Amino acid sequence: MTVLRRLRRAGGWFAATWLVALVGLAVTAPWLPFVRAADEKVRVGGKLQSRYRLGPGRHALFGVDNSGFDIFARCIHYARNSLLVGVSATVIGLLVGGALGVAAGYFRGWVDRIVSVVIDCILSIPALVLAIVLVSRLDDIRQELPGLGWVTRRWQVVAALSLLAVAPLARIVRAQTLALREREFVLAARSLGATSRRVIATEILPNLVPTMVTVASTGLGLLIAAEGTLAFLGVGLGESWGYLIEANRRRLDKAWWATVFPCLMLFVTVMAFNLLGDRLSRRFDVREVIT
Amino acid sequence: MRSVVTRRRAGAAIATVTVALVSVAGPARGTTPPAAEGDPVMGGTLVVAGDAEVTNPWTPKAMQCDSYCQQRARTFYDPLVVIGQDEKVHPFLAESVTPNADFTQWTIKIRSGITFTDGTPLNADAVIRNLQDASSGFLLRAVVGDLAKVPAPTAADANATALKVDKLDDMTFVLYTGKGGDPAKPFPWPSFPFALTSQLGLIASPKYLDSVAAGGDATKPVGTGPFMVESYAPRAKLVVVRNPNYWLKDAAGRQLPYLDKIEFRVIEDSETSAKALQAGDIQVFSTSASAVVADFRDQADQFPMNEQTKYVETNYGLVNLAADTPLKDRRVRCALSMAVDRAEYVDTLDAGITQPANGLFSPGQEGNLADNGFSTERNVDAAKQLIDDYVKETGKPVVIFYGTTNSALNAQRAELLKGWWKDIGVTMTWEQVPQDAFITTALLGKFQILGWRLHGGTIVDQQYIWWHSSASAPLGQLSLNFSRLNDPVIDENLDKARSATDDATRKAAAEAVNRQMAKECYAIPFSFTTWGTPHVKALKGFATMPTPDGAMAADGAGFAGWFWTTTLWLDPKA
Amino acid sequence: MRYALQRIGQLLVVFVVVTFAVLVAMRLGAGGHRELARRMLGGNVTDQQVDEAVRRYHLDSNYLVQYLYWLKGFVTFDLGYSSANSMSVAKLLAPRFWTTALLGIYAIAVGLLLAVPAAVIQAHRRDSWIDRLGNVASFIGFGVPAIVLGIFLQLAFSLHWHLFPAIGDSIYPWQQFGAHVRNFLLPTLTLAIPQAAIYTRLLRADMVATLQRDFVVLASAKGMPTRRILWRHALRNSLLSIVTSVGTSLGGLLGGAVVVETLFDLDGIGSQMVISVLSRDLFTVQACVAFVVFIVVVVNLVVDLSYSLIDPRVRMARALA
Amino acid sequence: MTRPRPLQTAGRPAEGPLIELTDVRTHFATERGLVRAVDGVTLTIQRGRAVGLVGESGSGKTVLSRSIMGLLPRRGVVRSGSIRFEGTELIDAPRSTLRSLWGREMAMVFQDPMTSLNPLMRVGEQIAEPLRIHLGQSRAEARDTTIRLLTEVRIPSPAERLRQYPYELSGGMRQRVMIAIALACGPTALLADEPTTALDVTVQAQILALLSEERRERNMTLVLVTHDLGVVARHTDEVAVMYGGKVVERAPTAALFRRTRMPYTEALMRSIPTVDDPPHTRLAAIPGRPPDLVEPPPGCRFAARCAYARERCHAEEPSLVASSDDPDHHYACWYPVGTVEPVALRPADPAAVG
Repeated sequence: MTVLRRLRRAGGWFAATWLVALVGLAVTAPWLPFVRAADEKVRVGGKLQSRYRLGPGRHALFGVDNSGFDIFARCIHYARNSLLVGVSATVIGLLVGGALGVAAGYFRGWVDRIVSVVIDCILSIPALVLAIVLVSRLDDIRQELPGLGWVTRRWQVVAALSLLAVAPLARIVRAQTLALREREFVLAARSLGATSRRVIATEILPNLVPTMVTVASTGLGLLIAAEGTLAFLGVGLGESWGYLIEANRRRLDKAWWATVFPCLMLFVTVMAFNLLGDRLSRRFDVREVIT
Repeated sequence: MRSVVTRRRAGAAIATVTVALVSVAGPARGTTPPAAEGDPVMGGTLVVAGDAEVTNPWTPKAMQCDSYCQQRARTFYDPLVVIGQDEKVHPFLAESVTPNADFTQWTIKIRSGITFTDGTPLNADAVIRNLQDASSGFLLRAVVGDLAKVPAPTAADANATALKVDKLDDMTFVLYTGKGGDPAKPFPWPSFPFALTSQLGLIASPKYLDSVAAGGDATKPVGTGPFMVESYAPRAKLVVVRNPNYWLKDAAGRQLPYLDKIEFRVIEDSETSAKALQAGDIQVFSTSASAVVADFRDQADQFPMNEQTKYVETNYGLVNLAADTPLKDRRVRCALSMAVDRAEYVDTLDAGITQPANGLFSPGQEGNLADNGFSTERNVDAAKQLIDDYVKETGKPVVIFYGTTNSALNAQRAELLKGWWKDIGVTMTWEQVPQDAFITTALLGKFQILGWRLHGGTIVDQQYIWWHSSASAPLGQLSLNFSRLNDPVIDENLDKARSATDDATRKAAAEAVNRQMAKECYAIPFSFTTWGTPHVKALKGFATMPTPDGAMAADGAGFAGWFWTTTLWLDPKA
Repeated sequence: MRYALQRIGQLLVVFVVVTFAVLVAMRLGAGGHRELARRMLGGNVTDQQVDEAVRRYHLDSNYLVQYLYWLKGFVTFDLGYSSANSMSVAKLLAPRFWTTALLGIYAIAVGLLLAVPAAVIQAHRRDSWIDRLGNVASFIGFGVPAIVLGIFLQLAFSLHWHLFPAIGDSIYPWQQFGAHVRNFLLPTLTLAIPQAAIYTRLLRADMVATLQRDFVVLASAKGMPTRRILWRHALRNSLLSIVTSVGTSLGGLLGGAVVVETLFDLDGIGSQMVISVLSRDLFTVQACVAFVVFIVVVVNLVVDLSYSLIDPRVRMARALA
Repeated sequence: MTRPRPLQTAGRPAEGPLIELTDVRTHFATERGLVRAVDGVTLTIQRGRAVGLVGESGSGKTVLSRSIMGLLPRRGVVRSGSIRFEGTELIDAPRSTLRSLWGREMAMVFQDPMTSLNPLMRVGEQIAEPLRIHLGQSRAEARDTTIRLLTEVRIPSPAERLRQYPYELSGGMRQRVMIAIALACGPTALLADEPTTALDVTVQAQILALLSEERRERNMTLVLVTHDLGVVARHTDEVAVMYGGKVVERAPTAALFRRTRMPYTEALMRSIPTVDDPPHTRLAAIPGRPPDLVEPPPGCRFAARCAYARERCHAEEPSLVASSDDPDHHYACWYPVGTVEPVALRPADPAAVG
């Protein structure tokens, strides 16, 4: 029992450390002396180390790729995209999904019916399929409609992933709100004549926070995995771990490092968010899991 | 012209297609048939892999044909003429292709006694039907643009035209040249037979064409070829079985083909094909993926490899000359070209096995020059100077947009170019464009620079429709002259080459085109490809394809990388 | 019966709303129906073909009419025309259907095969080291992205130990059984492991609860062997959760199929969808998405209706409802 | 009518101790600490007798009955003392020993028939299961036996019931099925843990009558766990009254009712529901709450609620002693009923409230 608890605590610490380190490195990378620029080629003794000539080692921690770029440097720089996209999508998902969920759960009636159908519909499309189609369609629409030049692939990916985050969050929040609105303290507040807005703001929302934070943490891991997968399939960002995997995987037998390290980055980061979510769910005693 | 070096699944090489239709010729491998191979053994099943699949329906008119498609099409279709290993055109299904004295009329006589595998007899009517059909296709129409046309109104199109054809007898007919299709403007076109070595010359059964036109099953093509289609699944598998009544015999009088069955698989990635060959899943494949070719050079004792380095493709940056961008300025174009580090390009992207390109004429091609006035050496200072001049003059920084198809190698190329151009003060942004959109982008001129690939061929006449100003259309309209090249010197020399009756004149004209393109930096050449065809030891009979007149047909004619399968055989002893 | 009809109705609404939304999304922003037709046919087409397509798919009508005709086509397997492959979408997808279907079925089967014994043993020996090991394994299995898992499996089994071909080939069992197994095993594992993790987590939790219920204690008191108690009494009472989880995790499974088919070069609906998305093959994309949604809807319906097969009380309740 | 009775019981003595408990302790490890649910029980149950285990909720009677069966989970449970069944030590006996006894030698009827039957298994199968496994009966034999058993427990049209699921039966029917299951292999001892609590009053009587009848006919030992002294009075030969994990009074039933010694038992008796009470009347008639079993109070565990408690009761714990006038009557009390006058209760003892 205690071994397990200790293990779990260690997992939580590991996750927190990894995430802090990753965010720190990703943000400060341009100023760090030991991290090359993403487009800086590795040269040893003046000789360009292209075509995977350099495995992991002193000159390049994670080895080089076919063009001679430093895999470690790219892993660090590209972490920015993964984190940025994941966090943006999660925040949008929390705001929109939370709003929809609260509205559906609190007001019920036709609002609930519409929101529920929309959620059902979104969830009936496999998340990845939805994201792929969405990103690629946004590509076309952006080109066809004038004035959308500022929209970059990154925002398309964020938009697609946000939608993925909205549906499960809305569902969970709706269920929680439905339960909360029947609880004594909410009934009390309502019977005292508090407005809906006030009840939601003071009674409902604070009680939703633990669930939302927990779900968001695990969800963040899933979204980062989805971001990597999109890049892997060629519909995501070029500057992404998933893209590194796709770009190098055909040479897995000859230059394992170029594929394996980005894989590990993705894997460990996703696991770290999952661990964090697991810790939080135990802490707040939240049972809902996104599947 | 090809857009891609290695294609991923998504990237069936549609871009290839367009272009490749026309390019002709290109006798391949210098390897002479090794006499020591012994007598062919009949029978057996061969499994071949290829990397792209863009071809359905399998009608000569509509096929979108790259190298692998050409190879497969030639298992069930026979061409009218073929290119021999002597780089000359030899009759095949045609018994003869004869010009009149001034090369304005071409008399084609069809070989008798041949039937399609559905029992339809091959005769002049069948061939004319094919040519008429093909010349209404989007691209082949351009190939026969200088053949005379006559009005042939249809219910759908009152202004439709057809080739002007005179049928002399059941087996013979005449075609006429006419500038721009005008019968009143006959002109000498000595190199016309080269056009017939392309897709245009592949002859399908009229019954099959009728069935497809009526909405029937297009996936079961019927021709006179050495094999018959057993089954076809797009992007997966084509299975052909021996045509027991094939009309051609080998030099020793043995019935062709030797193999019982060929399974053509689509493996869109050459690295994967390589593993499949090593694992014994396939017996042969062709690739221009340099890293794979390099790998197989080290495995020659286990997997012999035929290499092709002549008449190969050129990887280059296709430049939009009509759009209102800095690329309109020669200085910018030349600077970009000079900034490319071709040594690093070859080392990195081409695994060190290709040659840096100084222009669009690959080695062996008519017009190729060791020195065309452009140096492949990187010259950052000079390039920077040119850019600085331009910026000073216009007051605007140079920002360009580069497009390429989805593939890892193409993305790498884009990244490398971005770095090199950054060194001379040019900002490049790039995006991967979906394959399908890619070709449309080029046709409509909605691009600045595209990563592109040009199919070789032998004579410059084959590039006429891609470079001549008459093939150019304004931006936003479909133009086979993607770059919207409009240069009097190039036009003049292309015309000269088309009508030249002697090789020397034609060669001089081609070289003039090469020099002019280099001078104006109309394209940004990167490298010439190298093709490899690694195969199992037991597979023999490469480059032994006979033509009826006793010459040897060339592998990879028009498209580097394909090979005749009619004469391949599997040696059970190896 | 009434319940079944009600459920079918609900799912039908979902299917219709989703496919309609997909149709609109696919056809939005083309700027005129002729332009739309041109794009749907893939660029190089004659005006005649454009007219034909406009007529055939009613592209000049509003989206609702277009949708009704599309729906009619979907029911009759007329899914339109694949611009990238120049053939009917139905014909293109038909062989690919089997790859995805087999992968899905294998993944669920293998997932259950892994998960059920694991969960039963874990629940039986709760808090033992084997339970903890199982928990850690399913935690990792649940979180590991399919690309990462697939690559690692490839690295280990194909490249390091040479047990399986690194190249995928969609060979079907009725063609060559051995080759089929060799080609489908790693992709199946890649899909099955996360499924197994999800099933294990849910089933273990349910089993733990079930094992504390009175009737399980009674079965003990009857002197039933542990094996019988676990597999006959407890497992059957925990099956609802696992059947439900098969339904709810199906979306993830199909999403995973997209990755796995791409990663292992298998020709399936998933890999075809990515190809079609990249080549803007609108009809094919639409058909693939509709197909996938259809599968999800149908499977969820089957899951729903199968409750009554497992639990007689549900059957009863529904009979009364 | 032949009874499905295992052969091996033939030739066994009809008299003598069957179950001997010596200082049995069953403690549960919880977050709060060790719960001393059963805390030193010594008791002998004679063959063929009906023994009642009586006490409030939380007195440890259910835990004791499950301890005897060995049905408690292994993890988190601390056991000590000795439980002998026909001379076989059960504490820390391997699972296989217990399993060889379960069903065949000792069987149990649970409190709630609604939850104690497997909801997904037909009734017939649940009864036939032990027959087939323990007695090796064939499918057909087991079916016949099952029908006989159902007839015996007075379930009408048993052949049809076989094919039904538990949810199709009423509570009383289910409890009859439970009894049928327990009786299936003809056990030597039957432990019934509040077998009627969840049932209607009229049904309660029928079930108890059935149990008594079966016991007599089969010469079975019956341990009847209940909080209801009325039940005990009608259906048992002996009674053990439990409080706070201990047996506080033990006597032949008649003796106990004739002369109650333990104030707790007296309090219990006062709370016997009469026919006038609505069903399921709680035994809250005794003021205060049962003691905290994590930190039991020193002295007599009932002292805090006892009307007769004196200083000594709060300091020294009384042990179970035989009554001077009746050696079969044991009680644990410093001041048995009748020896002192009741006093006002002390203000709520913190431990008692805890």
